[in-house]
Amino acid sequence: MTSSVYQQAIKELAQAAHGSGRLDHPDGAARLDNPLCGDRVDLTVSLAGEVIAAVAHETRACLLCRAAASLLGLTAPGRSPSEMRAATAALEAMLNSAAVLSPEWQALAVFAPVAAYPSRHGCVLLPFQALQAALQGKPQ
Amino acid sequence: MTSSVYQQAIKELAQAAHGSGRLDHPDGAARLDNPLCGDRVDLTVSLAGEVIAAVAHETRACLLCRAAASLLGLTAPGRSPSEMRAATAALEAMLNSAAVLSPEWQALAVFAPVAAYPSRHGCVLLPFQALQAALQGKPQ
Amino acid sequence: MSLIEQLRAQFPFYAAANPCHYLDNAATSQIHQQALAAMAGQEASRANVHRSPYRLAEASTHAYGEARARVARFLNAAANDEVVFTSGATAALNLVAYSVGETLQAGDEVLISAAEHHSNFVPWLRLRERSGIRLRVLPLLPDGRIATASLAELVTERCRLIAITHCSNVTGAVTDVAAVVAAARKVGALVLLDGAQQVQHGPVDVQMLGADFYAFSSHKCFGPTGVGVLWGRQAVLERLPPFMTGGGMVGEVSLESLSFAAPPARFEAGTPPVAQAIGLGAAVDWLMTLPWAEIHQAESALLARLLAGLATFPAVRLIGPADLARRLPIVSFEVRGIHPHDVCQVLGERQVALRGGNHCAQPLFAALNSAGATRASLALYNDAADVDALLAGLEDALKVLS
Amino acid sequence: MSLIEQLRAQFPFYAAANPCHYLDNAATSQIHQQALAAMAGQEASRANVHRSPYRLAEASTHAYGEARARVARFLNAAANDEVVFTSGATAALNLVAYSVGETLQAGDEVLISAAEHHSNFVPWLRLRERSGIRLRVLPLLPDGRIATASLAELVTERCRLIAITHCSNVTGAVTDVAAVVAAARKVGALVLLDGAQQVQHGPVDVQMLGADFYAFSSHKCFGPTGVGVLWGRQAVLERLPPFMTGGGMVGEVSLESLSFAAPPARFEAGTPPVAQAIGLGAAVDWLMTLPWAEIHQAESALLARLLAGLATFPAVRLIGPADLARRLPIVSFEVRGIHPHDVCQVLGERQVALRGGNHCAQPLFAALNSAGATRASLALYNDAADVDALLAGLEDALKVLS
Ligand SMILES: Cc1ncc(COP(=O)(O)O)c(C=O)c1O
Ligand SMILES: Cc1ncc(COP(=O)(O)O)c(C=O)c1O
Repeated sequence: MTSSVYQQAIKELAQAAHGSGRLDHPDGAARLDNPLCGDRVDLTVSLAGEVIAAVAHETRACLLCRAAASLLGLTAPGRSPSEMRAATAALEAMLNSAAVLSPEWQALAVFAPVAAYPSRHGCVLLPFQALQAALQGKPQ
Repeated sequence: MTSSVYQQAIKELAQAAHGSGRLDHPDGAARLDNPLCGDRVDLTVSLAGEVIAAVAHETRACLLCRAAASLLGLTAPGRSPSEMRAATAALEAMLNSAAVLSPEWQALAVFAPVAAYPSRHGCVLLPFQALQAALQGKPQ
Repeated sequence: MSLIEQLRAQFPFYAAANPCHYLDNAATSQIHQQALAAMAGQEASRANVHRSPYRLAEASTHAYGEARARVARFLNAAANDEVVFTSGATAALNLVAYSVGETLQAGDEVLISAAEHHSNFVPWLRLRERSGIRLRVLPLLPDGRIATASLAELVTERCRLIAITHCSNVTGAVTDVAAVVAAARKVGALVLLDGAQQVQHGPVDVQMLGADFYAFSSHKCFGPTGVGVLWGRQAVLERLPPFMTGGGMVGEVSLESLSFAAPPARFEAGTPPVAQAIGLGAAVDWLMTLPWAEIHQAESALLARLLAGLATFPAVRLIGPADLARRLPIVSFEVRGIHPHDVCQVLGERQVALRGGNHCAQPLFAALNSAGATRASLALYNDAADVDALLAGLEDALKVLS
Repeated sequence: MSLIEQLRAQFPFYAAANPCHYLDNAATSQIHQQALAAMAGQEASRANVHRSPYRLAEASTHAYGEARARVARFLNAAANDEVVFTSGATAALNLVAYSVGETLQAGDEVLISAAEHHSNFVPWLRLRERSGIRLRVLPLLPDGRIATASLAELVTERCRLIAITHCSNVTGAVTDVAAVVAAARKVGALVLLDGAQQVQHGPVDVQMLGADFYAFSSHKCFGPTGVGVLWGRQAVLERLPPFMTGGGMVGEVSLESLSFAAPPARFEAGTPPVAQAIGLGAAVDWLMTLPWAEIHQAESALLARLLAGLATFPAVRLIGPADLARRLPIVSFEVRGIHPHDVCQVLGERQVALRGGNHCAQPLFAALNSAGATRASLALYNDAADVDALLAGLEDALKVLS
């Protein structure tokens, strides 16, 4: 009854659904689909000066994607867009080439077991990519 | 310096080019191409009652095709369209399934070695098929 | 040896160390050893097809023609030349959409169903964009079967073609082809059957079916990837323009004049998938030797075992007809509150190979108001242990994921 | 072992009993053992590509992606996603004709040459029928080379695409691509190169060539049949509509809305030729390890031997450039008074594999006022004995056939 991927921390993240919802007056918004699996993230973001003030997402997706969206909802507020770009890159590198995470992004380590399943990489990355899309053209 | 296919009889037939030319007032005519190899037969035929009075062909083709056209030019006059249809069928059967020729059509036996080369069957058959096409719709 | 053991012994997949419980046969089947050997043997010493009088080229041409003859027998085609080799079912369906499409006028109608795979849906959407045809869609019954009762209403005088699946890749429902063909005949419409899912479960008889076109893929019926078939009635093929063009399918070519070879060459531009077609020929040849009554009985028994097992899970909802008649062993289901990919992931970790999502059938899921499903698809080499592993794994998945 | 012996040891063809003198490489090459093994290995235990989280499916998806990366390296593409797998060069060329064709208006111009293979000629004739484009044709010099001097005159402001062969399959002449690309750039036209004959003679560098599209077939560069490649510049691919449609290449699908995935998926509808692409990946991987300078020297020496030998026959007329520069070892010739098929037949009986006819290049033969030719095409595993067998056989043929 164990799974290498669905560890307690991931399940709790998904369940908590940090940041779920929709901002009323966002500075940026994006809808990203994963056409092959039907996952969808609707993301809104607001900025306060140089940093992300708030993130909200409506995620209709698998558990991995929901956990990733929740982690994003937990960690993005207070960070700058470029920090979040770095986080996305770190996540991608960990999945694709088992790169080691910097101490700052240890929270992403819960997704390390997903590296063995390339077909699921997109599930984890989708919310982070949605944030990038929503920030497109915004001050960095 | 031998060839299983190009025996003396075939070369002589091709050289003789029996029936080469074009009839001035044919009862039927057909042009048949073999698009894959560029062989072409232009055939004209005239009838006298129930039998073929004359056949003429312009053949721009390989030696096998020219030999076959020549044999046709030699044998068709005086036969009925249905006899020539039987000859065509006999030729096809000999090539495709090594069927034995009836005594009447022993002349076709010069082409028996071609059976081993399916890619050349069309060369031998083309003049006979051109005759069939030229006779299309004529009294049998 | 039992029948299943005999069958497994013929599949390289089962000779590998630790084969998984392979239940993803609707996506692709495992390859039969004869098909693999025929393909590899052809490739090892080869020449192109089309005429050249040296031994290897004659042998390639002969083997390729023989493959065509075998497929013709498998489908009970009236003539070998009714068999067109394509690169797969999708290419075969696109061939019809482009070629028949070219003969249609704005306002002409094509009828499809809401159960179609994207490969028999999107080409018609695109044709509608190109040519202004009207696209009509047969609706579904609540259990996913195509509502053939609507044929009377939807097949109008303007209907030129009905393009419909022989069997759904999601629900396993087998279409009432006789009803479709009868409706088409009334208005002189052509019928194209998408047989991608059907051929894995035995030879079909296109003449008995009464259709005009039949499309399928080799890799779903134990042959190699890279090849498929469009069967077409000779009289129909003869009056259609080509789709792709190039070497091997022309008559005369110049800037001023262009003519095409007769079918099937007209529809096989360029070097065909020679070795793959020969592999497919070996696969269907083998399929024709099997005791199908016995296999169908075994498949039905397994299907019943799977459906009964799934019925014990209150969280599981079946997508597709529950009765065993007119249905193939393709079983899609939702698990309440759990995403199909998470189900597949947990099962995959337990060596049960399933597939989850919308299975290239978004219109079907929209019609059935479902966001996606997990699918198990059985083939002739599956056994009770495969089904039981799925059921046990599903129990685990519910625990892991809840 | 000599280089040729080392190379031959890697081809199953040369392990067979009595391999012939295989000089029909422009039609299809023999397969490399790695390509055959990679294809067979993939097929033996397989799953479909596209996401499913079980081990076999992950492995298939990975291997298919790796094949794409290998082809990208072979072509020095800027990104793996610039590589689209097709069923062959003909399908790749049709893809461009349909997809780019959809973006053209009546009166737009496409420039081709009189040296094109039917696969890069007929699709443009058909596009002209569909869309009213104007088709312009670069003429040939008497030795069969494309008259690039005419580019200045024929590339007008309305020119949208130049589709031209990288190397002729009849004359062996290599096109002056730099001149073509320069002319295209002046008016903003795209350039499509038909590399079907080129890739057999070593890796190419699409970035250095400066083209926008590059098409080739696996079976002509030591890979399996059933697969080919269209390389396209990413920025160009991204703004093109799809050609074939179906599973695996869509975004949203419904009667009301339709969107497509990004390239390369957009252009790979349906199940791709998975195992064949993996075989091709192995073939090009091997090609990238070879000592090309040495191989080109050997090929040139053999070509010189063949041309010198043919020059001793008064009845023989060469179709194609006589100098060795800018030319690949593909040699077509006429024999006065003797039909090419008769030449090929006699040589075939002597185990020399040639091809005769118009080689799917009717416009070229019309331009050169020839009714057809016999062709010998050399690859890296050919040796002097092959050439000498041809020359001896030709002497026999002249005796037998005169
Ligand atoms: C120059 C050229 N282009 C295109 C093709 C078509 O390749 P395929 O038949 O593999 O599709 C060929 C093959 O003969 C060729 O020589
Ligand atoms: C019903 C149906 N039609 C068509 C296809 C397309 O087949 P292929 O992907 O082999 O072209 C499939 C395959 O998934 C299918 O299930």
